[in-house]
Amino acid sequence: MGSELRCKKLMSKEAAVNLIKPGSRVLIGGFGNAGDPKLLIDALCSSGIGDLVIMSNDLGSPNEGLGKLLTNGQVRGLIGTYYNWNPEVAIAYNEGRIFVDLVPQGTFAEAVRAAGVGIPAFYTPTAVGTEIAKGKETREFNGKTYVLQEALKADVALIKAYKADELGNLVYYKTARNFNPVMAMAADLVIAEVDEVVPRGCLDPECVVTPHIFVDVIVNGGELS
Amino acid sequence: MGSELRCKKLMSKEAAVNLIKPGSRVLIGGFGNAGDPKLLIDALCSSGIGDLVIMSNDLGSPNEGLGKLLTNGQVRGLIGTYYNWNPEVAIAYNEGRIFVDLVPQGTFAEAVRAAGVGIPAFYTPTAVGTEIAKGKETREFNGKTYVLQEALKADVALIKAYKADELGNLVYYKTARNFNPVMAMAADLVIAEVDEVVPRGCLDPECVVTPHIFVDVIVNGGELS
Amino acid sequence: MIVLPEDQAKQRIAWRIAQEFNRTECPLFINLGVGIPTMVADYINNDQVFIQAENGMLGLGPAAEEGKKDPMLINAGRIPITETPGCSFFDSCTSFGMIRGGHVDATVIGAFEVDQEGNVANWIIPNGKQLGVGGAMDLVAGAKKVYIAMTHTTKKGAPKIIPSCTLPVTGYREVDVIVTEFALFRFLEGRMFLEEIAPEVSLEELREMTTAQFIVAGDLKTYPVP
Amino acid sequence: MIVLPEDQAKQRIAWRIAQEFNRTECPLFINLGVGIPTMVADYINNDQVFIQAENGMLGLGPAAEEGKKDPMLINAGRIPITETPGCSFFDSCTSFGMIRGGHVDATVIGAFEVDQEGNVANWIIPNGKQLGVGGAMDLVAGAKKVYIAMTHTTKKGAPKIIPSCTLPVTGYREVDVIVTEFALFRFLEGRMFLEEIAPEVSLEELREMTTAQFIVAGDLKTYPVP
Repeated sequence: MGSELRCKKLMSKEAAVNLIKPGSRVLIGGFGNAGDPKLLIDALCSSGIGDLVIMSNDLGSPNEGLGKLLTNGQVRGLIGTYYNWNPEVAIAYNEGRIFVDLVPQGTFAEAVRAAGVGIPAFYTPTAVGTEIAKGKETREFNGKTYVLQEALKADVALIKAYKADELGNLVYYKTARNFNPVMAMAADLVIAEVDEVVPRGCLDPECVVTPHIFVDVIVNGGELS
Repeated sequence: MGSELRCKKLMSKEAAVNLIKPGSRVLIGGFGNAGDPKLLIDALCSSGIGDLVIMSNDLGSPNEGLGKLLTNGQVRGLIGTYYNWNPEVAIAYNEGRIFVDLVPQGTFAEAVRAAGVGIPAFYTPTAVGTEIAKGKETREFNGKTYVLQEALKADVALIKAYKADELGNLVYYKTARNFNPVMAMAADLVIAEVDEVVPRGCLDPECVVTPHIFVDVIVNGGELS
Repeated sequence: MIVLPEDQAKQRIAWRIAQEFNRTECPLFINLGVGIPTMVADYINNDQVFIQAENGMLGLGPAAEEGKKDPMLINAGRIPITETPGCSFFDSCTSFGMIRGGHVDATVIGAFEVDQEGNVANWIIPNGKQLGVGGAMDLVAGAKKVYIAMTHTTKKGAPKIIPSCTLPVTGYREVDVIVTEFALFRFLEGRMFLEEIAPEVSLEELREMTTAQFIVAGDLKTYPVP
Repeated sequence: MIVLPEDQAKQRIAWRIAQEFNRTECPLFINLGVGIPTMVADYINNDQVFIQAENGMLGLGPAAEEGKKDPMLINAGRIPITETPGCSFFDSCTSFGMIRGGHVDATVIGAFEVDQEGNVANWIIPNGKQLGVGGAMDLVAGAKKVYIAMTHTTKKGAPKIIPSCTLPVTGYREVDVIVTEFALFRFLEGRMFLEEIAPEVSLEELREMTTAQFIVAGDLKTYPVP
């Protein structure tokens, strides 16, 4: 099917991840092994590209999924919300091998979106007074205290969608959607792994979740796996 | 059809607008006569409820759509983006009959969303240095200047959707979507006028635009018109 | 000290919290944390109660049966669940917009400690082995009501409802209701009231396992047991 | 002073700007304002150019024919338009997120005045009759490139490309390209260069109708006319 398609954004997973420069800040979609771009993560692990700052909800499991990047020593730091599913993260952090910036999950999602929509910073009620907000500026609005959170911009986003059309419009599948549409807005280079590429006009215009303006490269996992 | 439906949120347009208290801040969806809740606006005009602050993109045309509220003298003030389609607005403003807060369209949309998602304020690059931003606080992030914009919260939102299911999940139609899904999040009371109510389970869970958590009252225009 | 078998304690807590929601006549939107909070869903019998999951779903059904599990249809605790008619999927930003924006009526969470000010500590024990906050702080700050579902004491018998949290706090003055296997406490205007006490414990025994100061409600009731 | 018939002037401007976009090899996303900017679409002949409308659509097709107009399918100038395969609809917040976030490659707007600093005034003439800003400021601040499409002078012959804007400004130092019926100016590092001049005007004549200071590009070209 792929050969009949006129998708200019189509690339192999190897070519796609080779666009990532060492030292990049990389957003990676997914939540608890649902909706992470598994083929792209594998290709990134194989590529050996290092010194990366990974911005994601979690880091998979030890030596599995995103966890492999840490095992491989490709990670300089993490910005994300929940690493208890992968105990290797705390070990690497305690040994001083990586930095970890913990951000509450909702603040993380909103800060990624903010970067995508040109908002440099916003105020949020989450985490006021807690250790997570230590050192962060606070301010009152209508008698309530809020924390200032700056946008979290990235160089690259690796996301997972269900289907793309030839242009790069994306739709998702159930709870594998999670952070993917948000991250699709927030990086200079957006690489989407999908299960299927369909002809232009085959996605309902009312149901497109990520319009193709946000998507730079498509890797068709349906052909690869 | 309506009689078979188990939609607890269903109301007549008259009963729905009678929930609005005089002096309320009322968000109203629509852009250039597409996607405004025409039946609710008519009912609001007939109700005579006054002293309203209308928060909308525009104010329709003179004595038509939203314009009728102004002609009727039900308006205390306007917060919105573009009133050149209705010259009566400038006249009423110049005569001191109403206040008008002009907000750039993108800032307006974002400020309404902010209210809906619990963000009290955010920074935006739009309007920096212009008359529109006069008196507004500015701040630099990474060497660029931004304006602080506070959230625009309302008491009531009157929105227009295409279809609702029995629970109140909403989908929209083409460019009649515009501000409606954003406003659905940002008011204490959200009243949705729809063309059709369908049984629970008849909307694709992947394509629901406004989940029913945001919707309080449904007015079935399909039965009324 | 009276101790209930762990399973019985957990079921009792989950059942009691479910009763808070089952009496609703209007649509009620709740978010359930990992552990005992997830079990609350098993006792919901009112079709006006809708479960939201912060990983991007409204209208969760029960856990998926063996053989029908879809790894791409999970709750925030990574458990495969099912759909209900009228459910919907959305991204994480919209999901936390619902939560932060005050659209979710109640969140049920577990806790290590709750204190008499309504502060809760549930995100980390600083032992060097944990690095994660997840959605806990967003839920506590955003949901209209915060329900704590936890056993009354630690496994070693130490109080968890205490004068002042010793562990890093998740949210300040956010707790509305604490339900343990022995008691229900409700916070009203910043003060903690004992509203229900289980039949097998005396008020004196309860005070022994509760170092926090609390007021006994004028109409103290017997904690209902299923 | 040389004057072109208004229709011819407008068509020339729209055609010239379209050439800027038609040469793209990659997907290019543009937003077109009311008036001459809308006409640019008529001269786009590259299927890699996609039109965005700030009222919530990507992939606009041409204006709808009589009898096929849908009042719920309009552009931001309230003109009924058509769909193209692969188009999509979204809310106003997402739409301006695209714009403010720098995802829209170019916006084409009309203007009352542009000055030599790259400031543009296009939202209001303070005559007491206008009250509206719409999306102008968002587009000017957010789009990667700002193209000004306007006749070189007012109908009375007064210059519109001037040393300093006299009307309320829409955005400061945001203009990238000015296209009139007689010239194309491009801003590079804050300075305004004349890159193209129409065959029927001399440089001297152009200076007379342009009070702004500009630099004549080393490789000054003849403004191509269709």
